[in-house]
This record gives sequence, C-alpha cells and structure tokens, in this order.
Amino acid sequence: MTDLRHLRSDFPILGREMNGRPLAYLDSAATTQKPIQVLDAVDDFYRTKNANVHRGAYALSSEATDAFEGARAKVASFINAGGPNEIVFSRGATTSLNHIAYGWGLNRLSEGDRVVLTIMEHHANVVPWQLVARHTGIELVYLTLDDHYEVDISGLSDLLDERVKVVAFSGMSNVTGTLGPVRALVDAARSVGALVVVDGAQLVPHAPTDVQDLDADFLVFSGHKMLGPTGIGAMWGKPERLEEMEPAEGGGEMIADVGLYESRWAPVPHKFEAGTPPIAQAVGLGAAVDYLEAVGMERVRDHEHEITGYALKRLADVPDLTVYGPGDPERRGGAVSFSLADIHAHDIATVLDEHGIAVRAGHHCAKPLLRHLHVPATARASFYLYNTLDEVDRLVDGLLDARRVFGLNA
Amino acid sequence: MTDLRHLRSDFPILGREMNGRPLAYLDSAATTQKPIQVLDAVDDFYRTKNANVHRGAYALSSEATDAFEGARAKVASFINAGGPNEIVFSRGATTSLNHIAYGWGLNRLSEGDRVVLTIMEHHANVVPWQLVARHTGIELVYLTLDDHYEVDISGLSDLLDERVKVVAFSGMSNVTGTLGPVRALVDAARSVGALVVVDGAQLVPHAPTDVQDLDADFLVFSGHKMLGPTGIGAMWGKPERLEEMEPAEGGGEMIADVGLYESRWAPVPHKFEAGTPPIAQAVGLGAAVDYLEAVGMERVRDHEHEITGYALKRLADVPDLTVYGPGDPERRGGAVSFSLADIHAHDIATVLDEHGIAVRAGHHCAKPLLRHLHVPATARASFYLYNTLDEVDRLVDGLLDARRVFGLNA
Amino acid sequence: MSALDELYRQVILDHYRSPRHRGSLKGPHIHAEGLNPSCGDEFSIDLIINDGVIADVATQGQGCSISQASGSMMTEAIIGHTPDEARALTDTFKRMMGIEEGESPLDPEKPGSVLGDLEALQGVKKFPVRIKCADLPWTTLADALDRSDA
Amino acid sequence: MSALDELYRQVILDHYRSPRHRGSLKGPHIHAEGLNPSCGDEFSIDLIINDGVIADVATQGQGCSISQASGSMMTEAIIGHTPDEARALTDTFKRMMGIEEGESPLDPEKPGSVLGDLEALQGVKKFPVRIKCADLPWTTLADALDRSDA
Ligand SMILES: Cc1ncc(COP(=O)(O)O)c(C=O)c1O
Ligand SMILES: Cc1ncc(COP(=O)(O)O)c(C=O)c1O
Repeated sequence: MTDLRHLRSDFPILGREMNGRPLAYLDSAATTQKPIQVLDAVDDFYRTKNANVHRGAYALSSEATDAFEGARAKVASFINAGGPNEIVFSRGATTSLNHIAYGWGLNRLSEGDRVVLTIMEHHANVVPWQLVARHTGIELVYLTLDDHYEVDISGLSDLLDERVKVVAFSGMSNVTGTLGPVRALVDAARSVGALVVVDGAQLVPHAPTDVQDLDADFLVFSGHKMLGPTGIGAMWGKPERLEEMEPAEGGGEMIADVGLYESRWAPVPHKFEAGTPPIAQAVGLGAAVDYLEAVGMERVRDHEHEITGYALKRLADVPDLTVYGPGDPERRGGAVSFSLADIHAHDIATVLDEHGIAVRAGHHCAKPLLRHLHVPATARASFYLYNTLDEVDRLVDGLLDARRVFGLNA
Repeated sequence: MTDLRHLRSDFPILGREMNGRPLAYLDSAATTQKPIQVLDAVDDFYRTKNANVHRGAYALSSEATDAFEGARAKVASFINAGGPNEIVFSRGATTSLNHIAYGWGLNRLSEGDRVVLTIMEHHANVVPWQLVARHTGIELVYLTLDDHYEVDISGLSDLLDERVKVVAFSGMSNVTGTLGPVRALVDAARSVGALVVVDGAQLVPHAPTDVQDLDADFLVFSGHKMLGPTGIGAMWGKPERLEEMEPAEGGGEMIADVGLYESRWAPVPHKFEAGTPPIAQAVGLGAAVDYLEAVGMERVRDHEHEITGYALKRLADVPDLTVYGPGDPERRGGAVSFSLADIHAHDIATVLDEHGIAVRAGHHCAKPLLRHLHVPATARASFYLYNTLDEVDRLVDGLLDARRVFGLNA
Repeated sequence: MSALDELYRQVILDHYRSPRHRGSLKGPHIHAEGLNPSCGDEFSIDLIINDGVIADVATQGQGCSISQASGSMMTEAIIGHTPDEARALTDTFKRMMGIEEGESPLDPEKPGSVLGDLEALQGVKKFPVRIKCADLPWTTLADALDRSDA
Repeated sequence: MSALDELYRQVILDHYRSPRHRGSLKGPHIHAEGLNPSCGDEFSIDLIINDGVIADVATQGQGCSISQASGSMMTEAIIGHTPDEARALTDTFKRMMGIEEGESPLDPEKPGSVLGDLEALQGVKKFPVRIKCADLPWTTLADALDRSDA
C-alpha cells in the first residue's frame, strides 16, 4: 500500500470529531480539505505581500505580482503546459467552462452548429452550452453510457460531420467515476476539425495530467478540489485557441486600450482575466500544486486505485447495495456512487453522518446522468490522498447500521 | 480627529518595512489590507468547517453552509438590504457588472437601446457594455465631467428618451474621488423607466450605504476593497430585478432542473451563483463587514474626510502639483490623483516607493477619463481607516524629494 | 434510544414504505408542486375542496424517508378538515419543528395528543440538515391553499 | 549616490526632457508600435533602411523617464548601423539589464565603452518593476526589424 497516512497531520480538519466520532471525510469529489502548507501560503501572502497585481509601480505590488504570476507558472508546469501564458485563472471549473462557451461559442458558433457532450457531464458542462444555444441556435448532442458505465462511442462515427464544432466532455465523472474516453473523442473531434474541451475538475486532482499528451484545446479545473482554496480555478488553452478566443468578461487589466465605444485587448492570458483576480487564492493554489508534486501524482493515483479497489470489494459484501460505475479500479476514478435497498440516499448520508462519516447524497449536479441511470439520487463516497482503508471499513459498518435502522437484516 | 491609530496593530502588513522605511500604504483604492480578524475567520473556516455548501447531507457541510449563508446575511444588513436573498456573491465588482450586462443586458436589450454611462467609469463599467453591444447593437452614451470634476448633468434632460434603458455609473470615481450624482441620475432614470446600476466599488467601503435610500436597481462592490479577501464581491439587486434577470453563468447549484436541452433555474439568489462559490472568501467578507461595523462606517467616513482634507491642503503647498478632483473634502472620496511638474507618474511612484510610500501610477483602469483630462497617467494616493496624517506628511516630503531628484527646486 | 433510532421511528418508516393517499386526483382540484433544489426532493399535492372541507387529497413525489413520510402523515391529518384548520395545523407543525417561532405546541405528558403520528417527526429536530425535508410537504400544502384562495 | 540618484542620472533626465529623433518619417519606412499595458507606456518607431543601413529613425511615445530616455538613447545608438548590428546591440542591452540571460557585457573598468550613454540605464536594475520600462523601446525595435525582414 502506498501509505500516505503520515500526511493526515497536515490537514487540521481531519483531527476533528463529528457527532462524537473521528471525522471520516469521504466527500473530496465535492471539495477537498486543505493542508496547513496551503493555509499558511494564503495567510502569509496577506500578512506580508498583499497588494493589487500588475498595476503597481511600487515594490509591494511587484512582490504581489511575482507571487501571483509564480503561481501561474507552477500550475502550468503541473500540467506540463507550454508556458505560464497558457494558464488563465478563474473562479473555478464552472467559470472557465462558461468562459469557453461564451468567449468561443457565442462569438464563433451559429445556428445548426453542434456541440457534442456526454450524458455523464456535470451541469457545469451542460448549462453554459444551453445558455449559449439560446443566443446562437446551436444544437447539443449527447453520447450515452453503455451497460458497463463506459461512454458509448459506438455511434460516434455516424454522428460526426462538419456541423460538429465542439466536443466537450468530462475527464472523469463525479458520479460514476467513469473516465472520459479521451483518445477516441480527441481523434473524432480532430477528424472534423472540432474544438476539444476537457472538464478536468475530477481528473487533474487525481492523476498525473500532461496537456501535451492530452492534446485537447482546453482543459479546466478547480483549485478547491485539489487541496487549494475556494474561489480559484484555471483554464489551460492551446495558444492558438486562446489567441482566437474572445474574452467573455470585460473590465480592468484585460485591455490594451479602452475607447468610449470600442476597446482592444491585452495579450493572452490577461485578456481573459478582467478585474482584480483571486490573488491570494492563486497563491494558495500554487502551494497546493507544490504539495501535490512533493507527494507525487503517481502516488496519489496509486493510493486512490488501492482505496477504490478496496472499497468496491468491501461494498460488494453489503446486501442489496448497487454500485453505479465501472468495476475495475484501475479504469475508473475514486468517486463511488451507490444505492442501498430502499433506503434513500439522504437517509444513508444521515446515518453515516452519525457515524462521523461524510458522504454526499443527491444528484451530484448531474441530473441527465441520474435520469439515464433511472435513479433520483445516489449516495457517493469519494477518496483522496488523506483517506485510509480504515475509513472504508467504517463506511461499510455504517451502511450495515443503516440497514439495521431501516429494519433490514444486517 | 477621529483617531483610529489603535486599529493599525490589527493589520500585520502595516508593521512591514519597505525599502528600509515603515510602509505607508496609500493604495487602498486598488486593494485594502486585511485585519487579523478577517485572516483568522478564513483560516478557521478551512481548519474547522470546510466542506462544499448547499449540497451536503452531513453536519460539516451544513456548518459550512451556515457560515456561507451567515456571511450573506451580514453583507445584506451592512447595506440595509431587504434580506439576504437580495445579495448575490461573485468574484468581485467586475464580475457582478458583467453579470448585469450579460444577464440583464444581453437578454433584454436590443438594437438602438441606450446605456448611459459617465466618462469617469472604471473599465469594469465600460467594457462589459461594449461586449454586450457587439451582440445586441445597443448604443453607449456618456455624461462628461465639468471643470470642477463633477459629473455634468446639465444636458441630462435632453438626453433622456425612451431609448435609454440603463443608467450605470460609479458611486465614487477611483481617480478623481468624484461622487456620482446619485439622486439626479436615479430620478432621471426613473423618469424614462431605465434600470439604475451603481458601481459601488469605491462607495460601499468608505461610507455608510443604505440601498433603501439609494433606490437603485443594482449595486455592486468588491470584498478586497473593504478589508475582505480577494476573490469575493457582491451584487445587490432589487427583488423584482433579480427575478426578471437571467443568469449569465450556468452550472451546478443554480438550477432547479437540468434537462438535455433546457433547464430551469433555482430561486434567487442561487440562480446567479453557478458552481462552487468562493466559500471561505465569503466568510472572510462577513468578518470584514463585522470589523467595519464595529468601527462604525460614520467614523470611517469622517476619518477619511479628515485625512483627505489634510492631504489636499498639504499637497497645495507642493510647487507645480496639480490635483485632479473636487476640492471640498466633504464632497469627494479619498482617492487623490495628481501630477507633479514634468515628472511622469511612474517616476513619482518610484521615488515615493524608495521612501516606503505605496501609491499607484497609471490610468487607473479609467482611460476614457484620463483622455478627458488630457493626461496619460496620474499618481494617486488613496486612504482608508488605517492611514494617518503622518503618512500624508511623508507623502509630501517624498514629493519634494522627487522634485530634487528631477532637478527642480524643492 | 439513539438519535438515529429516534429519527427513523417505526411509524416513519411505515409511512415512507406505504405512503397514504398516493397518486393524483381528477376533476376540479388544486395542484401545487414543491422542490428542495439542494437535495432534489420533490413533492406535489392535489386537493379537492367541497363545501369548505378538504374532501380528498393525493400526493406524489420522491425523496428521503423524512419528506415522504411527513407528506403521507400530512394527508391523513388534513383530510376532512377545513383549509383554515389545515393552515393552523401547518403552523402547529412548523412550530413543533422549530421552523416557525413560538413555543412548541406539544404536550410532553401526552405524546400524540396534539399532532398524532406527526409527533414522531420530532426526532428530526436533532438533525438540522433534515428539517427542510420534513417541511417540504407543508410548504407545498401552504402554496396549494394560497392558490385556492379558500 | 543613492539608488534613486543612480536611477535618475543627469543623462537620463536630459534624454527624457529632450528626446532625440522625435517624430515620424515619411516615405518607405518600417513602423512598429509597442505598449506596456500594465502601466500604459507607449512607444512607436519609424525606420528607414537604405543600402542595408539604418539611415534614419524617428520615435514617438509617452511614458516615464526611463522608457522615453531609453528610446531616445537607442535612436542615437542604432542610426548608421546595419539591422544586424542593431539586433546585436539589442541583445547586449538586454543582457546588461538582465532581461536576457548571459553575462553582463559591460567593462567595469571603462564605463561607457560598450553601450555609451545607455550604460546609465544600469541603475534601473535595482528597480525590478522598472526594467520593463527600459525595455519597451528595444522590444519595439526588435519588432520593427523583424517586420523589415532586413
Ligand atoms: C466533473 C465536474 N465538473 C465541474 C465541476 C464544477 O466545479 P466547480 O464547482 O468548482 O466550478 C465539478 C464539481 O463539482 C465536477 O465534479
Ligand atoms: C470604481 C471601480 N469600479 C470597479 C472596480 C473593479 O473592481 P474589481 O477589480 O475588484 O473587480 C474598481 C477597482 O479597481 C473600481 O475602483
């Protein structure tokens, strides 16, 4: 086992009790906990370097700018981007996807153009395209999941024609843990000259990511799901795409000149960063990236494979439990959704909460997927580098107790 | 004098040296420093309550939600809103203005409709309207400044007709300190049924604000300019306006239901808050509001009047110095822009930086205004509750040294 | 009894598994729908009011045991009563749950005397996140009664 | 000398206040514009290249003393030289300022021997925020030379 137990002491909240039990935090797909290294970086920024960036002609402002731009460079190298200028900071994956939909879509797509999505997309990769569709008349087309919870690409070639302008999909489902079939979708998109947008919100935090290998046009992710602060995320874009894309937001810092009726934009990436950016949060994300790199993303991935595999094995012993997602832990991520007998997902979560175990229950912002699975809500356990096999055991015990509480034999 | 000197020890960064001198931070119009109360609130959130909001069925997530929604309630009461649901969190004033321009403007304005702005607007209240104009064909119309740096409303009645759909203006200029003529502009807008948008980025931090008195439709502001963290801001909207406005961003948390091709929105304010919000930053803003209320916004305002008055008086003694802005400290804010002889603003800032004094130099994201003033850049000192009269004296000494360095008699 | 067992009492599980007055009504009726967007629970109600009395009621929905059981018990409690009595009951319920201000209306000496089966939902109060589950049917009912102007 | 006095040497102030080769050129010329968006400094350059030599140059712009003085000194340094010599000079300048990697090309024994007046800009190195001011004219020049394909 890639034992990462020693890291737990870096996370103050993991020392907390919940309902009288030690907190077992199994909701990292929603948001992750933060190590002191990240908290200290943020705090230190405010205590010693805080100033607005880019605009200053004084040393403090230049220190702040260096910290902010230094974070950009760290994030760039974390995903092996060509350089810092390929990274655009934002509030998070959702905002970045909206930027792409508006900045690229609203300006370059028109009636009858198609955007291909998968049924497993998070609302963040559905609703922005719907909003842009209202203004442009583009059509959304969905790939579905097969019986093994894998994206069904059998009909892909029939679907491909010159109307397809964008293929946008999640690198990993936050519900089923399904990995997006990156190679097939990128090749398909390339064959018709379509843009490739990868929602990496659940991908980048959990496995080594190399945008050179990925070969997409855009990749988005959120800091808070990878040990970083809330309020920060990033979009990586191919330089050509960033050049041709229009800004979705206007304001200070993103301009070369502002006239009364027209303006010219600053160079990439600044043209996409209107206004005062989330400065301290970017610095925090830089520290999160440092932390993850020190652990090693391979180890993070291996640890999660191990824990997910163990969880799938142990959950199979719980009577009447159904896991929604691929069975092979090496071919899926660490988000494990399930239902248990006739016990509603919220009731499962409440029982587990009494055991000190935090799992999510609901539609996980993926209503199209849940409809496809014919289930109104699931409970979901999701793992990160700080989770342990013990916590999986506690999860199973909690589920058996839920059966008891609901009058089912344990 | 409203002596607030004792507050300085709450701000760790103010104890710092800059180029061998105690830091005199005179750039609060760009961003403010943060008291430990705010830093601790953010840190404590991450250490004890961190979880994603709204979605959780476990106690930790409900604690996080309570902290986040509690911050919304604090912000609402700080500006005397009708209730927390009138507050929409965002990344900052810029994002909020873009939300209004896109959410309201893109959906409800069309060719030939007019948006009235003033020449003193920050780019954040210019560029979003220009972007929306590209898609809708709306026209921008500007009120100008008179010789006393006041918004010239003499031509207002000629300008008003049924084409005017929005009147959007800054409550206080970040360059000249000019106060927006709220009463006149609100009345004018009402007379033709136009929407009133107030950019309160420089207003809300510096004086008591009561949205009931203001009687606008929207008011936006940024947390980082009022002792709060970066990455957080807010939009207040009249309930009717928030109801009728479409969301500009799509994603999780802002929906009631998501179909494959269409979705329904969650109730206000959630429909405007797509994705994971800046949770810890909202909590920090709540703490900033607590801090400001404990000091008292009247005292904040009085302190700034006093210090601005003193600065205007002392600067008048520096030869060849021109202040761009109203002369009466009670009728302006605490942003004081100036030029000095033929010394470029950046050179002024560099000399002052050597004296440990942080002032901003440049166009202050207000190029239309600087063109109107026929000056490519100004130096700007701006004050907040932690500044002192001593710092003004140091500013004046620094400026005299700039004269010496540039070979002008002191 | 542990807090969990108090929450999931037998009577609640029974209403959850066998909800009363399930379905929809034909004919002149009032319809209202409620949604708890944060968890996705849904609840809808049809009411027929004859001669100033709630003559029939039917509900549909999906969600956790608490929301569905609360709705099921509600149907039994309001049928045969006037809209005003149903409103009063709603207030009583909301006061019991701490959703509306005011002293708890229950008599600790005589459990079940004021709200019948519904008193079993008291256990939810120890689980603040779940209170809105119990409340969803009642908010939907209030909405329906408002529409009826009855 | 204090860092400030080293930054704002007499020769720099002189070029700032009386920039050389100011204006624009008519006829077949190369034109390029540079902007420093963060501070708003602007610089534009016209070049006439005759028989492989920079025969005339004129600049316009606005900005701080450092950017404008750097541009003024640059004009004097490149006029009469070939584009390749101007490129080499650009590299030498950028190395002196630490903008490009490589050892400083200057001879500490003989100040002014390598870059003439331009060596006065060394004082900027103590002010990292201002280095891009000194660099603006040179980046604009490089841009102009690239366009000329000369
Ligand atoms: C796959 C996926 N995409 C996008 C998002 C949205 O991320 P955020 O809420 O940080 O914007 C999430 C987070 O829930 C996600 O899991
Ligand atoms: C008047 C005014 N409006 C808007 C803004 C934009 O604020 P932010 O950069 O925090 O989005 C500023 C800040 O510089 C400002 O001074």
